Amino acid sequence: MGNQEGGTSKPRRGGVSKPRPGGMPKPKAPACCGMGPLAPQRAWRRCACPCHPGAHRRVAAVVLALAVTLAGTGGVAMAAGETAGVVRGEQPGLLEAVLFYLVATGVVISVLGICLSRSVVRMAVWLFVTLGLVALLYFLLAATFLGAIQLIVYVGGTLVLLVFGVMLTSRSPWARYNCRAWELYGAGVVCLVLLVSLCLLLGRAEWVGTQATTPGVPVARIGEVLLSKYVLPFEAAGVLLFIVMVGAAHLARDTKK
Amino acid sequence: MDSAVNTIMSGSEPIGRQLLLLSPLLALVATLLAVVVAPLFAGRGVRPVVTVVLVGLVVTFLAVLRVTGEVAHAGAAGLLAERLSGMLIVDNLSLGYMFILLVFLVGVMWLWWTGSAPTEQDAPEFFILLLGSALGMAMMASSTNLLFIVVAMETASLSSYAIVGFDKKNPVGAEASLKYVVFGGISAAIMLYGISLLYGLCGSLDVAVVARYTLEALQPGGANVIVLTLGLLCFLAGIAFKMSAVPFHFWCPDAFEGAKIEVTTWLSVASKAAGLILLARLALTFCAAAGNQTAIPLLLPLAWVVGILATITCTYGNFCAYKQQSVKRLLAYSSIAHAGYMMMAVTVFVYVDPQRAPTPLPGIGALLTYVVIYLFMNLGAFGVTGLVAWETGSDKLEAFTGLARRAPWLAVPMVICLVSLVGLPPLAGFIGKWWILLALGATGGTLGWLLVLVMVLNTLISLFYYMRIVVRMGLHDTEAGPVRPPVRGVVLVNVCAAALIALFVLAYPLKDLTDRFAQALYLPVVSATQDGKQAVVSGLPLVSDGYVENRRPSE
Amino acid sequence: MLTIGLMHYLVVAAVLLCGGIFVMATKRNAIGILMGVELVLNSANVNLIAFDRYLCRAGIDGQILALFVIVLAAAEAAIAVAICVNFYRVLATIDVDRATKLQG
Amino acid sequence: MLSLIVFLPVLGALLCLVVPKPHVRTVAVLAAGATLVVSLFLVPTFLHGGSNPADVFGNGYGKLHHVERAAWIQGDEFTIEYFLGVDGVGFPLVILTTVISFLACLASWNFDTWKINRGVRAYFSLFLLLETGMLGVFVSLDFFLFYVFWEVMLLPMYFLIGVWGGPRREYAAIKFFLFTLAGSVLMLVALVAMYLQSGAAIHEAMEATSQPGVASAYRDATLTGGTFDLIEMAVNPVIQKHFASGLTRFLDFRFAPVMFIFLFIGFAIKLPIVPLHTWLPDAHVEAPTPISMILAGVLLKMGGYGFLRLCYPIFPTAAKEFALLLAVIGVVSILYGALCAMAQTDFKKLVAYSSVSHMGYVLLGLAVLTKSGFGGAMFQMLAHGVSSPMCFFLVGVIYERAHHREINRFGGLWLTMPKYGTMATIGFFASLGLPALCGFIGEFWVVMGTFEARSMFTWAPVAAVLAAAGVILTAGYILWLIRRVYLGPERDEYRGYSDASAREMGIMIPMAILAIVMGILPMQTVFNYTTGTLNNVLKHVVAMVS
Repeated sequence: MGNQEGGTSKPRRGGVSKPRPGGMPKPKAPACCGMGPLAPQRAWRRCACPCHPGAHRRVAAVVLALAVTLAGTGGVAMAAGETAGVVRGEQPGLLEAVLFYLVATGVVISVLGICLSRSVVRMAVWLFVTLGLVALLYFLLAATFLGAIQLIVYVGGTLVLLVFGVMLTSRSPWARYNCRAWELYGAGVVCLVLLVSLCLLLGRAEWVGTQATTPGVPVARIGEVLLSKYVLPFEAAGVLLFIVMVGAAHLARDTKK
Repeated sequence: MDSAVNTIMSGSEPIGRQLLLLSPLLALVATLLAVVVAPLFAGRGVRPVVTVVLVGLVVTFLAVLRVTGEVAHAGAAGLLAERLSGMLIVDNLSLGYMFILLVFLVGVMWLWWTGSAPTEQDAPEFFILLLGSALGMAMMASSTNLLFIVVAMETASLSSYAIVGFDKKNPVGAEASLKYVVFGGISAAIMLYGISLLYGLCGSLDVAVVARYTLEALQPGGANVIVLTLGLLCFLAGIAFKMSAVPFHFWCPDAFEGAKIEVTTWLSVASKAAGLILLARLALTFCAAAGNQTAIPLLLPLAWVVGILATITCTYGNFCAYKQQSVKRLLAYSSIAHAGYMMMAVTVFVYVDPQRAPTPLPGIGALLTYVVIYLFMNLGAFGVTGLVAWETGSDKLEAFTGLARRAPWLAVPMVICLVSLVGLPPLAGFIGKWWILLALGATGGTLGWLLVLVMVLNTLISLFYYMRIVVRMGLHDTEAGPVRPPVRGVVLVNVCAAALIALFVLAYPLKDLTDRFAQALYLPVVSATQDGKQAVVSGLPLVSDGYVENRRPSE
Repeated sequence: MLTIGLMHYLVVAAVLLCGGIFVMATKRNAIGILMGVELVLNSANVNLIAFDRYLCRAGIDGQILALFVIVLAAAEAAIAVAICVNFYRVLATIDVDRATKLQG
Repeated sequence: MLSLIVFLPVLGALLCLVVPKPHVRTVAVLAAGATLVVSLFLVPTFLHGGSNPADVFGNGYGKLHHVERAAWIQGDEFTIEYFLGVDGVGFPLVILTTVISFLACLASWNFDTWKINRGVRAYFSLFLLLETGMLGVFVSLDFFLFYVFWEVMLLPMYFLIGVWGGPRREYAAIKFFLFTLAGSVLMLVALVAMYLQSGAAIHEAMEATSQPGVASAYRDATLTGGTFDLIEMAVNPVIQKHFASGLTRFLDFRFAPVMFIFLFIGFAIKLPIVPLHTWLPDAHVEAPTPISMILAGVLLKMGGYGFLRLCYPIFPTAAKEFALLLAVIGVVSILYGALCAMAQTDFKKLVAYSSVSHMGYVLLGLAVLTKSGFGGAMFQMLAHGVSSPMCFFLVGVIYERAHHREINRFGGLWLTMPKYGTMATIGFFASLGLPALCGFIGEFWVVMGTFEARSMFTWAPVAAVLAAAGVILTAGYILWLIRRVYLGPERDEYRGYSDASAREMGIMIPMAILAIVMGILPMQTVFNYTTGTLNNVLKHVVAMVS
């Protein structure tokens, strides 16, 4: 791991920004994406960070995209006959709706952030936000246990592991890895088309019963099922974790003895 | 608390019997744990670890034998009751795969003992990972639940990722494992999204229910056809990754070239076979779900998907193998091609004859035969490659030049294995292809005959690159001195070559055996219960009469 | 619109899925790609839990599967990070484009 | 008996692997000789027929001798048999194979003096393995077994050419391998399809008659499923009807023509016919002399044997349909082969092309579906099986001395080497088709048979005339060859050459005797054994057609 500060990485397009003390980046312009000295025109093309001062139009575009997406969500939901909730005579949960839209907006923004960040650490931060918001979604879905697990294991464990990975393997955690512009745009177009068609498809499908009938599953029930019906996979997962521990320890251990 | 205990016991089988049925898997896990514990008492040397593993494998073998007897005794009708909490089924197919796995494990250990053991510092870790992937594959072969399939596949995959990069100082191995884990992660994620869609549409993770629902919903004009297809395709992608079928094969040549040769050998047979057995089980489940005649035409598109995948896979593998310079990599591509041939066996279930119920059993019998034969072919070919690589330090084609003179005891088995891989009589490789061809032809459909043609044409294409090695060994010569491989390695590859000849002559006993393992399999029949949920209500075993019926050429 | 239903969650999951695929396609960094994988896994999880909540015939299985997915994702991340670290130690980079010892 | 004949060489091959190197060739020759001796024990069976062949083969097509059958791979309705037997078609070819193999083995005696002389054990083992493959093809009557032996022969031949051949051996070997394998994969498809179709036929008949099986016409058995039995497929009317009228499963072609073409291509590559012959000059030229003898003497006959055993009896209707096509190919092979031979300056290549020309007569004789045509084709196969190994050996003898094969650089060899020259004259005249030598009978009968067929095929006389023209071309190039190589003034560069050694004479004289005896006594040597079976095949074909 001594290589971290040692090697001189090849200068890449956009340059390697200086490692900043303090670890966690603060999303503040203009240093946030290392684009400082660049002209706004070029920064517009290169900087994916919505908080860059040269990227007002970018921010506007993101907001627009979000609005379109949200409208699409609602529209598709309407088109799919998502009126069951109203029909069933309950109070339309206004709070639930507001919360959902807030969280969903957050998810969309943070996913965009992951997609458009170039620094791995920045991606990790956006992923942190995404995973947290997904945990909130679980809460909204009355899956409190899953939400907690998501926060503890995913956000607290897996993500930290990934960040460790970034730290351990990158000469500079701020190193960025570019791909060609056409790849970026091509992938973007493909994914947007995929998104739209997926939404349409899922909207068309006939889901059997779309009412939130169950009042959420108690944790005890999960434990019960886990130790009865799912006892075999539960144990298999235990063995799996054990094997993974051995394998990871072997791979990550220093070879020099 | 009582209810929890009751549900644990709810398999309608006493817990002791469930444990008995699980004993092969438990024995594998116990072996794994013993390998962890053994170094505490006997040090980290190679010898104690190997001893422990061998003892464990023998115990596992005995357990499999015992359970085979048990399953045979219980008969096909008993299989449903023995379904272990809805996750696993211990039937002939999974037991047959276990037998193959154990034999192959011993072969791979033998190879390891020849090549890597003298310099191995981390034998316990190696065997933990090897046994771990074996465990995962064994679980894959018997899962009947999407959740368990995911867990089993991840167990097999994660151990495989680690074991490919096991040799830490080797940069090629490190890179291979990186590519493997990246592609593996992607395919697993895609598969899980597909599973989530299937769960949403079918309301259950039970494969039988999914199959049943799929066949209902795939009726023309159904609203969910596209989403369902999407989910199925994503799910299939995950299995195709394990089989290294072509659009999902990227990892295969790299991982095979980068890994140690024992690991390559292991993955080339065991991991692919596990994927294929899983696919075969899915085909079986779908056929069971289509038990009523109306659903049969709906199976055809599924067969076509697998058939097209198989065609692309074997053709691509054969063409890519041609330009390889590394024999290891060449054999990796050849293993892709063979995965294609074996996938063809899985498409065997839809007949032209409307009188005949769909059954993949002839295909499964042919598949098992092929896997057994393929095991020896690959073990032999990779074994020779490994021995040459260990002695000369290179696995390039040049290292094989003049091998017929330099090491006839390696060259002759290599020729036998390669010719068997081409599929020429009088070697077992031909018998493997023969049963698949016959099963395909017996379906009498356009797909079947197309695949027959694809297979024979691919045999022709494959001749070129296999013969390149033969030409190097036999027809060229070099100044280099003789190669003196260790005796145990020579014994291994010659045993494999002898087995290939023996299995040709003994084609009938082999086929008889594999047919027995392809009979009386678990066939769930699903029907809707009152509260709208679907449940597996009864098992309809395919008895041997049905099998004979279905082997009959159609009109 | 104000009643949050299944479709809303499915759309969010689709966004996660497409974002994950975009990340996998464009990032040139192994850990970056793994982050894309995490996104897709989360998308599957949101789907599963939403189905559990909204579909009458679904039970608790979706949540259990989601639980397992979280565990498996953690295990996969552990192995992947270990492999990356090892790879870095050998080659001092984890740039997938630079991993060119093995060519197609 | 037949098993012994087939597997004696394998035993020899295994022995070759273990005995000390100097004794390997002795063991090999002994093994080949033993096989020859054992195969001669088949002769009495056929001699009993005497002047009346009907006694032996009068019981209809499929009257077999020395039958050995046992189930090999058996399923419920599925039996691949170990089924050996000989009739009038197989028997002469078995004898031919053992004789030529033995002589070729003797021709390998000077292995140590070859340019590439390493791996003596491997050479003789592969040689004997090759003999097993060839014998197996001629005696196996189960299609699966037939296919297996067909392929068994492939790999030894590949190595024999590829390791011990001439400068372009690698190319020639892989070309040979590839062509043959291309043909045999088609045969494999036919194998699967014919088995399944016969099964379908049986089941249809069972359902129609509600009997538990279909009685076999020629053996005491009841069929309940498909069969691989070649005779059964030919004589069982149920299967025959289904073959003739059925459709293929794939794309609904008519079954018989498709299968006929598949099998035809497989065998025609071996025969070889003109568009598919290009492997032959390469393989023959690059192969060492004994292997050329085997190639020309025996391997080419496997193609003709395949026609007589599979194509014609099993798919008679298709044979009638394709008669014109086959005849055209045959005539083209005759003429094209002869013209090519005429253009060659390489001695061995000339002989190789003459083989193409001669085998064209076999195809033509079969195509016209007359008694004389069939008899001539069969005789031509045997005659060529004697004369062409002799020619190749003659080339080999001179090549060993001169180390080149340029026809134009030779001259006056008869004067230098009188014994050799005499043998060469006999050999080449036999190949030419001089009356009283073996080549004449076959070609004459084929031309006769083609004329006879004019009542059935209007084009037959044209084909006959063209085939006769082929005889003239043959005479042209052979006489020209003899003039250039053996006649004329003695050349200085060859003056010191030793005449043929005792070993070489020992190899040539039997072939010369055979060539003469077959030319003078065609009935006693060949026709008495073959006519019955051939006529029955033909009767069967004609009956099915009309």
